[in-house]
Amino acid sequence: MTFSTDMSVAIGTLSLRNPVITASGTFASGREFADFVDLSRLGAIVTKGVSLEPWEGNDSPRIAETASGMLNSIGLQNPGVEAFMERDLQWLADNAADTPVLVNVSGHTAEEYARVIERLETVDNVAGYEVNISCPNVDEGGMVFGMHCAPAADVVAKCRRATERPLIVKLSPNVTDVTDIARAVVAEGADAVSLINTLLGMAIDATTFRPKLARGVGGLSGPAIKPVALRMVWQVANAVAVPVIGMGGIMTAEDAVEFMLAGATAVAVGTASFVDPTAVIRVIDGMAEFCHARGIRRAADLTGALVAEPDA
Amino acid sequence: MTFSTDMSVAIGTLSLRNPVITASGTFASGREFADFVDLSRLGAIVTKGVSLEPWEGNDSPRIAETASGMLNSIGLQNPGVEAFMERDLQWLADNAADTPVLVNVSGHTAEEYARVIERLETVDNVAGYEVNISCPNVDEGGMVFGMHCAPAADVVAKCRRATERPLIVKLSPNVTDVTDIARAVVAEGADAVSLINTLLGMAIDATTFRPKLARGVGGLSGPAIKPVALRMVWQVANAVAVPVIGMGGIMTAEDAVEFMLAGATAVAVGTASFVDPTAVIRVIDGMAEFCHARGIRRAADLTGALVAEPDA
Amino acid sequence: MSDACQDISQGHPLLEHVEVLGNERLAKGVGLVTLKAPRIAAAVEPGQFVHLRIAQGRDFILRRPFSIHRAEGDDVEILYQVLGRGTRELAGMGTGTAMDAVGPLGCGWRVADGVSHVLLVSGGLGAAPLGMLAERLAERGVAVTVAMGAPTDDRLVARELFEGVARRVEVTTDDGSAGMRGFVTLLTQELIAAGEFEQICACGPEPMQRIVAAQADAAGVPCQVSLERLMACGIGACLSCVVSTREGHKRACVDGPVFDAREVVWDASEVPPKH
Amino acid sequence: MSDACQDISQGHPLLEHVEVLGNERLAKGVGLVTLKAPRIAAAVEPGQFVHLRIAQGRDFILRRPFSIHRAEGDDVEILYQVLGRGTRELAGMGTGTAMDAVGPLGCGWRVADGVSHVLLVSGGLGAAPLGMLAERLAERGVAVTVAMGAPTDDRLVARELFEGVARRVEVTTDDGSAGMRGFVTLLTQELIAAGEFEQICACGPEPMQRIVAAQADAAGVPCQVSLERLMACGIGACLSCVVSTREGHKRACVDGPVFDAREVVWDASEVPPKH
Ligand SMILES: Cc1cc2nc3c(=O)[nH]c(=O)nc-3n(C[C@H](O)[C@H](O)[C@H](O)COP(=O)(O)OP(=O)(O)OC[C@H]3O[C@@H](n4cnc5c(N)ncnc54)[C@H](O)[C@@H]3O)c2cc1C
Ligand SMILES: Cc1cc2nc3c(=O)[nH]c(=O)nc-3n(C[C@H](O)[C@H](O)[C@H](O)COP(=O)(O)OP(=O)(O)OC[C@H]3O[C@@H](n4cnc5c(N)ncnc54)[C@H](O)[C@@H]3O)c2cc1C
Ligand SMILES: Cc1cc2nc3c(=O)[nH]c(=O)nc-3n(C[C@H](O)[C@H](O)[C@H](O)COP(=O)(O)O)c2cc1C
Ligand SMILES: Cc1cc2nc3c(=O)[nH]c(=O)nc-3n(C[C@H](O)[C@H](O)[C@H](O)COP(=O)(O)O)c2cc1C
Ligand code: FES
Ligand code: FES
Repeated sequence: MTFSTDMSVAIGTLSLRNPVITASGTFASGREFADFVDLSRLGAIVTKGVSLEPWEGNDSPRIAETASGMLNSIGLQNPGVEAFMERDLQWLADNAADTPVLVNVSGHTAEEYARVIERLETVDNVAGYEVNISCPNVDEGGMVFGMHCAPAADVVAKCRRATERPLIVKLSPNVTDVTDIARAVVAEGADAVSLINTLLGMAIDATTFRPKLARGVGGLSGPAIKPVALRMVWQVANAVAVPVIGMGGIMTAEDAVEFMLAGATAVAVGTASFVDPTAVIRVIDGMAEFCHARGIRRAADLTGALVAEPDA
Repeated sequence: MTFSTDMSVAIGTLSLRNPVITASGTFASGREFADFVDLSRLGAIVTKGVSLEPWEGNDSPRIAETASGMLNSIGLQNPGVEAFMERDLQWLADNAADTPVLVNVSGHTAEEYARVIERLETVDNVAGYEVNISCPNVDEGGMVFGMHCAPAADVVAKCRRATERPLIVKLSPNVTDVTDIARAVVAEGADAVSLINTLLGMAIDATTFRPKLARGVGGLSGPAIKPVALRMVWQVANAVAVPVIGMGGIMTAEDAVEFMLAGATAVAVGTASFVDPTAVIRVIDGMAEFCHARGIRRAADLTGALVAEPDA
Repeated sequence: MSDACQDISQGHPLLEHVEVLGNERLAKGVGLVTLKAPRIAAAVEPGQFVHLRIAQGRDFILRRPFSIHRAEGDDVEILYQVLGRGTRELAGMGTGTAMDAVGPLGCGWRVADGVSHVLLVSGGLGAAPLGMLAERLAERGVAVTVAMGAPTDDRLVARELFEGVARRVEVTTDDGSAGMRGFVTLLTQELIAAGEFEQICACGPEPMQRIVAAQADAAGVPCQVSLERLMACGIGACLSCVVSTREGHKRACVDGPVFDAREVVWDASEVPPKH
Repeated sequence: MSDACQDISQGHPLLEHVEVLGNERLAKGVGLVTLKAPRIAAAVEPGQFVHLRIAQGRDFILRRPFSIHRAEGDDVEILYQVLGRGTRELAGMGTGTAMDAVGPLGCGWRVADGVSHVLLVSGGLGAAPLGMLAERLAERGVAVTVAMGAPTDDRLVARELFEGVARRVEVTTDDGSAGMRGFVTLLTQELIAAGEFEQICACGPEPMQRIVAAQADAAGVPCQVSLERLMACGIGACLSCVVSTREGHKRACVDGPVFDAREVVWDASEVPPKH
């Protein structure tokens, strides 16, 4: 080893020790993974979505396995921002003080999003926000905001006024042109965008004639969606000037590198953490090895390094 | 066996001996499969997309395998409608006269679609048309028409004026609300809609830093997309009054039944035919067995039979 | 983590590479697999489970949860019923097959010191999480009565285990091929009413557990039930496995799978789609 | 179907359940698998291929194409190089493994009656579709000269086969561990210029084939090349495997894989991404 790769990347003013973060809703607030993962090694921890009041979420069954993927209809169950601050943020302050915490924020209205942020502004150990305008599993709010430019812009504008911390907006893939939405939220001051959230899907049990999820539809995640995610990350990275956080089906370091090549500055590991609770560490280590083996001195050099011309 | 299931279904005025048809572009015009499949057993043969003039299609590589799926960027290579009539339709007239032939139609402009149909009106062995406004692999035309209501309606209106034969419109899944487009094309006289075409995706080779497809992006098909396809079929079947032809990742009879339960009147087998050239027959036989085992007297009774309430 | 679970301070879950030592068919579609899993075996408490990565491919990606039926030395035993693809693959695994397991997971049975006689109620594969409990209670000198039901005689899996350690084992079968004909809830009706038990631990199909819970409640006997939910993570992070309780949604994987029956809001709790 | 292919009236492809009879490692990452495939073995012509369903899961779904290296009695032999997941699984297949195969497919080598001396040019695994050709030509009494190249001595797979039937076998290796040091195109340059051959049949990396084609063209010798493309259906339906030719896009799976070298428009023909 004649050099060591600089793994750090920057999301606006936020600097991460490496490009690998957790995908919201798949890592809780890290506590449940502490037996498997050294949290101080993560690029950042992105929390489960938090709303102003407690949300009960949807009925069971809430998941269904599909070919190379899974559907979920959790419905943003969460204890509300107050309980979240008391339990989760406090635990993180005590146990993972070195790792940036990005709080994933949800609301039924644009005002609610902003009020969650206002509340979180009062604590120190929040490095930034990921505004989730793309959850397909709640009736009001959620994906509805992320499917059209005007409501997306409205949520972001209100959140922007509530904080000077880094503001990441999580985009929905269930749209005709994801770059339209990306441009709209960047115009309102988003410091970064993250994508993709889950694809709206459905599973049916042919033996019972019933949907497999109590809610009928849910969000598709896992390797099945990687091609769609890569395409959208590539489109958005070419359309906006802010950093892109890429996710969707990342299981291995190689998958993560593909997202960086497509234009992502950082990547998030989601469903993979259910399959292997150490997945996020495997991806971090694997990416470092990948860079080292190829003489890549800065992981950030992978970003957008896709060679567009076909091989000759 | 105390009864036999009536497998026939009707797509408007077109009656099919069973609900299982071939997905456009995955079965050519049937000739290549004649060694594996008794064409007289199919519900219908849907041909590869046909345009007014010959199209060369895209460069190689044109496919890439992904988790439980594949990307293709064939780009509607076809010899043009004249050569198609001489070779393919003539061969079908000679070798599969009993099976309805649905010609999948493409064009760079709405006028071109209509002119392809006008030309095909001059021959007898065309049972109807599937108008492809959803191909993600061509630069002009293709998916562009299917992503917004006005151009979709325009293509359909012009095609409708060109024929009284059954007109099926093939919808793109790469849209915010597929029911909007479905309603728009039904308003212009579509007799049925078929969905889904492929999801726009991308694959990247982390070792070469290049896209795996020469064109960069391509269409995702196969089991990976089934949850998205089922969801859209269910949405569209609940939104329009015309029959829906469901497809996307059907590999087995059970998959096909799921699409029927979601609201499809017929189903198409696509990528599965590459994996197993006899797939379409397996699906037909399996669906008949499924119905028989459950005492279902008419396959058509499966359509929309989803029980929406969760299991108690 | 729920307070109940913290009370008994169950250990930390771990990721262990396990190996199949034996795989025995017990009845049609029912088997017993023995895994070499020293670290999990050393840590497991009755009622806990392991989350097994059965598939190697990326097509079917989620782990599958299984109760630990018994633990002895370095080994754990799992009693399984073939339902779908995962359990089919499990049934086909020969000696030497390697897998990875996350465990021991969840909050198991809690039988307080001083309890002198416990009724275990098992419906079908409900015997799975009760085997180790019966053994441990017997070791502690707690009297155990087992009421078990199954469709047929050969499906009364774990009957020998129970007969080896319990004071009394009563059986029912749906077809009368062994014991009383009918559901196990017929037996428990009488047994519970007779008033011998200070606690009931029940596992089986959810409707059965619900009836036993009602019988226990009527008799004023504390009752614990073990509930199954589809699980993604198995460690409390994803919220896919929730059970409706009087205190809202709780996670079957860490707050359960064993719950106080009175906590459960049965009406709202769905069972996974049946076959 | 191309006219060329119809000329030699190759038979109908079929779907056959095949079984691994043996699987031998020849060099690092290179193996030879023998399959029991009586119907395919009976029908195959040199240069044709089979489309193997290697994976059982639904995660990796597409078949993989492999040339038939030799056919004898009920068996066919495939020479393979481990590149990715499919070939890795193939390399791991033990005797008795069942698969299904579609074949024989494609339009193979065409050596007209009356041709008396043919040069076979093999680069690396390019030997795969040439083995059976060498044998059949020798049986027909056609003189065969083989020029073969590989990175190292141990990678000169099929050398023995060729030495058994050919009049002359010349080798090159990249590292000089056998024969001349350098690429096989150094050899062919001389051999072709010497003017002994009425026909050339070449297979190997596409840049090599292209150079041989140019050498043949310069010498006025007819040349056939066998081109690889990623293939989905393998039977001519999906158009995933096109080669750019003077007559437009042609399908490697049915119009090829063997093409007349002068037909191929080399500039536009891409090779699959290299490692
Ligand atoms: C805490 C816990 C402990 C368990 N312990 C055991 C055990 O000891 N032995 C055992 O055999 N099983 C046990 N199960 C159930 C076991 O996890 C499932 O049977 C298994 O995951 C099914 O996997 P599969 O791939 O075979 O079926 P899938 O293909 O996933 O499903 C096949 C069918 O079974 C249904 N199904 C899936 N999971 C369940 C379930 N939990 N209950 C009822 N139906 C289900 C599905 O809806 C589907 O209809 C336990 C479950 C939990 C949550
Ligand atoms: C007509 C025909 C005949 C063939 N005959 C043989 C044969 O006899 N022996 C043999 O070893 N191989 C042969 N091949 C190539 C063989 O099909 C591929 O090597 C195989 O499909 C790779 O599968 P995989 O799952 O191991 O690799 P994948 O995981 O699919 O791919 C791994 C890497 O290899 C690359 N790759 C895939 N296919 C090819 C290819 N055809 N050429 C170059 N790179 C490729 C991919 O782009 C990727 O980078 C033939 C191909 C064709 C079209
Ligand atoms: C069980 C589950 C819960 C999720 N919850 C949230 C959430 O609360 N907020 C959010 O923005 N995204 C949520 N997501 C989406 C993921 O963060 C991620 O965008 C998506 O799963 C795609 O990545 P993956 O394929 O790696 O899982 C959730 C995903 C899953 C599977
Ligand atoms: C190789 C390939 C070529 C296709 N060509 C066409 C086409 O010409 N016209 C069209 O409407 N759809 C075309 N499709 C889309 C299929 O008809 C189908 O909608 C899609 O593949 C989803 O079904 P599947 O998952 O069963 O393959 C093509 C798909 C594939 C894989
Ligand atoms: S399975 Fe993830 S929280 Fe219970
Ligand atoms: S592989 Fe389908 S046409 Fe050649």
